[in-house]
Amino acid sequence: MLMEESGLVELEIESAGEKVRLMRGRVADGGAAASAPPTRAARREAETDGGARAITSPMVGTFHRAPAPEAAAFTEVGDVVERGQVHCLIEAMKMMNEIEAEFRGRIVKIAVENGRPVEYGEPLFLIEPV
Amino acid sequence: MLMEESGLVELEIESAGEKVRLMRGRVADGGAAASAPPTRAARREAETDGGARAITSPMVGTFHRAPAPEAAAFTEVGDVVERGQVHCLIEAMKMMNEIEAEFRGRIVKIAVENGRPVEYGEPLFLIEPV
Amino acid sequence: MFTKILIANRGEVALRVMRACRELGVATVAVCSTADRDALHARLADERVCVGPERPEDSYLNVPAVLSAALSRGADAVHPGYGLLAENGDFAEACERSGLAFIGPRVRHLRLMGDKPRARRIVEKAGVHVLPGSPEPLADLADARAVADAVGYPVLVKAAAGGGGRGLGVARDPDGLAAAFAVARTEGERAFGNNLVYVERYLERARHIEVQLIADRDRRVAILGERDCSVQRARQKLVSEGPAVDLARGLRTKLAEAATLAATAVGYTNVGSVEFLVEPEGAFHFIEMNTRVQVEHAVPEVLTGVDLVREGIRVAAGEALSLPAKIDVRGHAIECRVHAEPTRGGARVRAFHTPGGVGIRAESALEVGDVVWLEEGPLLAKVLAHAATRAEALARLRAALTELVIDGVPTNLTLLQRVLADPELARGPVHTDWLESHAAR
Amino acid sequence: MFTKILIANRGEVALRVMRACRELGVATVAVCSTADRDALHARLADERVCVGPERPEDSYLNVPAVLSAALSRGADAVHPGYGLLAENGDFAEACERSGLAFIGPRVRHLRLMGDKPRARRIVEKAGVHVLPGSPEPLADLADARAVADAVGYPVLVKAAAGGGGRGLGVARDPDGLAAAFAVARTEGERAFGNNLVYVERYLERARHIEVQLIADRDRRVAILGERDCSVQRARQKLVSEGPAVDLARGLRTKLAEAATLAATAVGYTNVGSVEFLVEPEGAFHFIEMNTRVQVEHAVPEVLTGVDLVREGIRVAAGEALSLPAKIDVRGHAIECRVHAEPTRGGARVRAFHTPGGVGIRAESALEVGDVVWLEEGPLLAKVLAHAATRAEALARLRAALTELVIDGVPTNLTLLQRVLADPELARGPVHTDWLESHAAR
Repeated sequence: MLMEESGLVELEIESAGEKVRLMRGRVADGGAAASAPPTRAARREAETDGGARAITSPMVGTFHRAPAPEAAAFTEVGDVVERGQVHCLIEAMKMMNEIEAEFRGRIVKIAVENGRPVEYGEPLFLIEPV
Repeated sequence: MLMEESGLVELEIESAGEKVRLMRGRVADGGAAASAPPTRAARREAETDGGARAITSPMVGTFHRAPAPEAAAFTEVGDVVERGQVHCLIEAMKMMNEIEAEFRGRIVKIAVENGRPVEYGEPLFLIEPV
Repeated sequence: MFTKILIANRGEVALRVMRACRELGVATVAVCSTADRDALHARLADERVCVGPERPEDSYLNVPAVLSAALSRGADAVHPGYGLLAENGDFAEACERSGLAFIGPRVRHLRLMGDKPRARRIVEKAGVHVLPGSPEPLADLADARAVADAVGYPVLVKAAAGGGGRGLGVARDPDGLAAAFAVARTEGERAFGNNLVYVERYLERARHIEVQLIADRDRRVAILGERDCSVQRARQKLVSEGPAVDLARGLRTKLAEAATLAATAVGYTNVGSVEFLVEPEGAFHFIEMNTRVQVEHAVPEVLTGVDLVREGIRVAAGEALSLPAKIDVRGHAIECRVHAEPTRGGARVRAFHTPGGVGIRAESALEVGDVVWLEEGPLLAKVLAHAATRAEALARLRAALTELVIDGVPTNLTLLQRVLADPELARGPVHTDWLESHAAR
Repeated sequence: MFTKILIANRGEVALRVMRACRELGVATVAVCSTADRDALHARLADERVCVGPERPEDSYLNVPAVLSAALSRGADAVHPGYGLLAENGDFAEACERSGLAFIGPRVRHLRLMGDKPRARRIVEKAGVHVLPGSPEPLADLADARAVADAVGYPVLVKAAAGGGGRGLGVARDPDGLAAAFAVARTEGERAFGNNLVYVERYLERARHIEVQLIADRDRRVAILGERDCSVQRARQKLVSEGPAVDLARGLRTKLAEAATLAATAVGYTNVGSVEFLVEPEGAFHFIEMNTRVQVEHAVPEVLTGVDLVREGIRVAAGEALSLPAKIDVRGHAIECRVHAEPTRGGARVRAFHTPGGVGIRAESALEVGDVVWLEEGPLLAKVLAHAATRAEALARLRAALTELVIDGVPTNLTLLQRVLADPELARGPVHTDWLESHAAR
């Protein structure tokens, strides 16, 4: 991904006419997403399950499966995601936070509907390690 | 005992200047003592214990170890009481209710002080069957 | 004042009496059955006496055991609370004979008002209108039919020793009389050990309004307002509110006067309330007098600021009433009874929370872990809301009920919430048949 | 009026706010930590949002998470309750910037009254007497010493961002100043992230009296009486009562006027209270203003019948206050805080029962099975008694505390009972050092 390669941690884009800042959840310390540290939280929750593991939301916000309203979803059920690959965005206070896969695996289930509010620790995806 | 032999169930006597009615706890049906049937209660409680068994009070009242203030106690620790032998009185509403041993045994402990109020089901004696 | 009071009851009313005793600095003795040794009322009292096995007949209703408990613990008075032995003349008499003050009216008041036909006669003689009905207790159906024909259908057949909505049969026409007669007779026999009945004209669309009073030893009667208890299910009060709204001009005063007449007629003393049926046009009729603190006593208490239980103890101790010079009723209060739904067996309380906050008074003795025996649909909690206006009190009570948590036990909470959210109730007064006819729709 | 309010708090105050919302017909969103998912406030709200892990910094104090919860659930207002984010100007500002109404005063009021030395200056300029002390925040000991010498010992060294009895050091003489300075500085740093302090003359044998007020958007200030909070342990209020008794003639009015001046000086809006120290001879001094609903808000509520939380929400929604034309204070109210005794670790609640009955208001969110973390000595319950007279209220509260059951958790209940039974307290007002000097004897 652009941000991954460029090493950028923040990026402003125009989406649906309204300006939003794009941030990488895992490095967003000091940022708005920082106070509920995504990586630590996400990992901990993920490890609580054997076999197919639940990827839980590291923050409170709105769940987006695609980078923009019209764009295609980052992932679909059946896709294999690589570790570090973005599979959704959580919008918190007008900021889009990229949520990355903690490990390589196949998406078994997408637990939340696009555009729905999610709470901290809420299961988003069920992923089968491969 | 007089009442036992005579088959009397009630007997008025003068004790310490004040008239009291003497009743046999086990047959006092319809009487004041009836509504908390002594025998049934006493037996049930007694059987709840193995080895030395507790004899519990079949009614609410005041515990008397002797037939009258000056008289000698019915029983002492170490005595062997016969089934049906009176080992104490419970005074309830100015009536003296004789409490009889449910089985033959040696008194191991007298759990209540003379003249103290007792509640229903309160352990009075600890008796070792012999 | 007394030095030690035995409270011959359990549950929330036992706690209620205990509070009044504590405020008066009087020691308390609780009675309990073998099943209740660790119940809240037993734990919180200064002394606890187990008076018998689990069956109420063997413990709480076991007169010799209760009296013996009082005597052996050196109590000088007995408070019966409500229910159980509260209106039992024989118990009150036994207390007096044992030298224990019975906290309530005199024995004769209990006997007299407990005999409903007789109470009707006396109150009528005092100049209070009673419903057309049988002047004497009736033993057979033929007599009942004669009276019913005379007063006109529909009629109520009531157990002569009944009260509190028990032992009642309704006959809408002659064909229904036999059934109604049987119901009253058998229920009366079962609940009160008396199979005599009486017949009374049955009023539809009438309101159930009762006047709260307290009289001291000198028979000075103080009126503490009235309450409307028309929201009933199976003749059981579900919701009570005071003051009664939308009364015809002058009717409130007339009811207070009638209640005073009824109490004065028998030289009544201590806490009591007089029940009336009030017709839409304002005509009202004496039904019966409750010779005890009522389940709903909190309504007059919050409206007037008078502690009825404490005053009742004072009166029984021969003290003067400590009432404000002028008793004024402030704001509006609505109370509801949260009951277990009557069904077989028992249920364990898994979670419990009573609402608090502005104008809320919740009373209960329930605890997590308690096993509730459901058969009789026992009272679990009372929740009352007091506010400046009726609308505010309703909103407040609705909010409070959403906060009441009783997990594990089937309750009437949903019904109460539906009733309190009903626009008809919000609009104004309803009649005693409202809830059931309403639910029927 | 708002359509949905997010309650950024937990425990009994979250329930308190929820009740007001329900009465107003406003939907509620509760926030909770991963440890509180099943807490009463989370279960009772219309919606629940887990905002982070157990540590408050990660959840309840996690501003972005709380705001994001409000926004993603479509709330249009946030109520902070008391404590946590209630007096946090940055949070209030973030709410406004996110288009959420902050239910409380304006951001500038929080900032201004949160800066204690600045508040002192403004209130003094408004004509209210403040204690002699440092006009500016102090950064080093030398400055503090200079001020202390000027105002004279004993002195209080206070954290400039402090309040609520936290960040305080007492110096009885110059030798004690360094220690007191260190205490205020470190506590201020730890609790409020600000190590500036200020020095104030320390008054012994003075009473802590605070005036309750509420002001609408048009800055109309309504006074709802005052309360005496002099019974303190480690500067924490333990018992609060209203009205304050034995005030010099005209003093009650003077205090109300001074509070109005302080509020008006900053154009204050919404609920707040102004704290004063009152000397035996009647001289009084402004200490600080609490820019939120207080823990003790129930005292003015039962005395005046005004629902402060509901009115605060109304004001924030731009509505007019619905206060009675004339606010009169009825009877006497005494409230005590039941805390867990501060110690290591946690304790599980084994049994829990809150008292009820006439004139009693108990508030708690505790449940059987809850694990209470004891370190901070958290508030477990508030119990208030309201009666016609102070003596009655005291007796009532004493009785109520004997009925409060909190098994399994070490509490200050015994201390409270001893305090409320103390003849000195019964005789009349005490001063802020009373409890500790008394206990010392």
